[in-house]
Amino acid sequence: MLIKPLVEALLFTTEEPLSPDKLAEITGVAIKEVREALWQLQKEYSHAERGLQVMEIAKGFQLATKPELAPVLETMFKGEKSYILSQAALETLAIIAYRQPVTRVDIESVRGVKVDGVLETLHKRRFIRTVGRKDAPGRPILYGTTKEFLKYFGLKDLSQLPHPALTE
Amino acid sequence: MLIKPLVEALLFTTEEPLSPDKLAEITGVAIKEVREALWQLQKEYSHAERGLQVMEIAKGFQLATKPELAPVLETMFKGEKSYILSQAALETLAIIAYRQPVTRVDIESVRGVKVDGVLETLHKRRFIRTVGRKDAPGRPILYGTTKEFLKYFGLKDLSQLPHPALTE
Amino acid sequence: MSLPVFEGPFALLFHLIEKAEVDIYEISISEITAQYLAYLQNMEKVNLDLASEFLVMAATLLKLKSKKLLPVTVESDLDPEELNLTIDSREELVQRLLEYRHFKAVATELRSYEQAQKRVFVRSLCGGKIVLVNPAEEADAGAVTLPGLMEAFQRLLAKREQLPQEIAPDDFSVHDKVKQIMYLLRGKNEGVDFLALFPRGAGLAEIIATFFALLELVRIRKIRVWQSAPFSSLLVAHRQNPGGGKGVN
Repeated sequence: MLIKPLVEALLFTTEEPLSPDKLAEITGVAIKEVREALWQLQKEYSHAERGLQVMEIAKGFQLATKPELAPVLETMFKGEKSYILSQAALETLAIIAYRQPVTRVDIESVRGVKVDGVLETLHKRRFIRTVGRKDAPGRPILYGTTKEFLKYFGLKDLSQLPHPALTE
Repeated sequence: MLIKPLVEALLFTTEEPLSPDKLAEITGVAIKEVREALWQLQKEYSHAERGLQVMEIAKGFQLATKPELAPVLETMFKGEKSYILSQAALETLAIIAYRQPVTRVDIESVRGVKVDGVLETLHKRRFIRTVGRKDAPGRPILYGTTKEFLKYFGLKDLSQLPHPALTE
Repeated sequence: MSLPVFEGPFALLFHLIEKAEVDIYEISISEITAQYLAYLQNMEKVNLDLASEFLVMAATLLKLKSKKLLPVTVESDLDPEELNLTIDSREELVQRLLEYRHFKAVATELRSYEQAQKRVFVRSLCGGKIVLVNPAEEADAGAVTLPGLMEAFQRLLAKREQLPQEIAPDDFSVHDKVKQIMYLLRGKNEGVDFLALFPRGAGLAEIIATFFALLELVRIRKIRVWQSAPFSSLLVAHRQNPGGGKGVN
């Protein structure tokens, strides 16, 4: 099987940027060949006649649209892009992101207000998920953030949040 | 702005197949130019060195991976594509696709069994929809297939339904 | 002997005809009825949902068989009308079987289409995420991406020597910080130092709130962040003319 088409398909389907290591692991070919394929693809897509690019983000690669096309593409995704999180949602997210795993009661004690509704919204938007139950009376649910959360804020992973050394 | 890169980017970002009409509307160029760009892209991607294809499906176009790469890509999406429709669902869909608009009773008379449960499942999966009521006693609901149905089976439109040769 | 489970009476009839290697047009009602009833008797596993349908067909076959002998109808307490399974002649049965055979063949074809489509991946499968690069971020050299912003933030925190206090209730609000930042940036189109947006001696809670506010403002393109030279400090300003994108309020 040819390497380049395979790498192209992987850069297309992936949700997360893929590192050369990861690509080598999936395809089962030497990292040198993966790098060669990536380089070739990057060169090909850089042509002005192409609408996509091989974008390098945080040590990984992913197909993405070219920036100059954004104005037109945005008209397609109107509404999706203009979605803005409410203040309550942002604050709750901040607390969950830094304190996870965290219970509802803990969040409420920080924000000083009930957060049931906000939690539901964040859950629906798949920014948070239940990560287990706390070993405490009532075994309250523990919440954590999701991949969706990272993507929304353009974070590579939670380590990009200043955590946890400073909060302990 | 060049048309081809824009169309390429749109076929990449879209969740749904985009019709030439829709592409013309978004890009603001003549449908003839859109078709030309689509044709060019289709030709370019058909090259064996490319891992993607311009797929024509459900009356629209969309970028997709090439089928021969499936073995490797499947390892990335384990489980997501593993379920298949039941035989009952397939037979029911076949009847609806050919006979639409069709009532439940008509489907049952072909299959010789009740289809309430199957219809519900197909409805939930958005493969069928109600398209009206028959002008007959009891005004029974009429069913038809959806775009989702076309997409699932990779059909451009209903004219592409299989016509199995019924030779003895 | 283990018998296959059938989708319905037509599927069973069809199986019997194929097994007997008879042309559908040539079926003998007597033989097919005998085989059908024999099958039902041997059926170990019966799909209860379909039991009545199988019995209706049995009754129908018996009716057709008896019709051949005598002009009488076999009474059944099952209601074939309800299922629209009334079959009044051998010809009609043949017709129905042919029709069923057609759709069974279509279903088989659809199965192969389904298999083929499973081998093709589109982006909607993986969430259909839009990977859109902000044009303004790329337009000016030295522009800073969100990860860059994050790094700056981490450096900021690293500078803090004392450990932060507990996050106190109502101590911070992202919403207020958004307003505060927008106010601080007013009229300063040449840019404000990134660090200047974080109040001196701010606790962790306030830093987080400020930072989330900045992230949100970048995301909705209310502000832009850039560097005048590599490794120089980050500058923040209102985005006057959102780079080709629609302003978001």
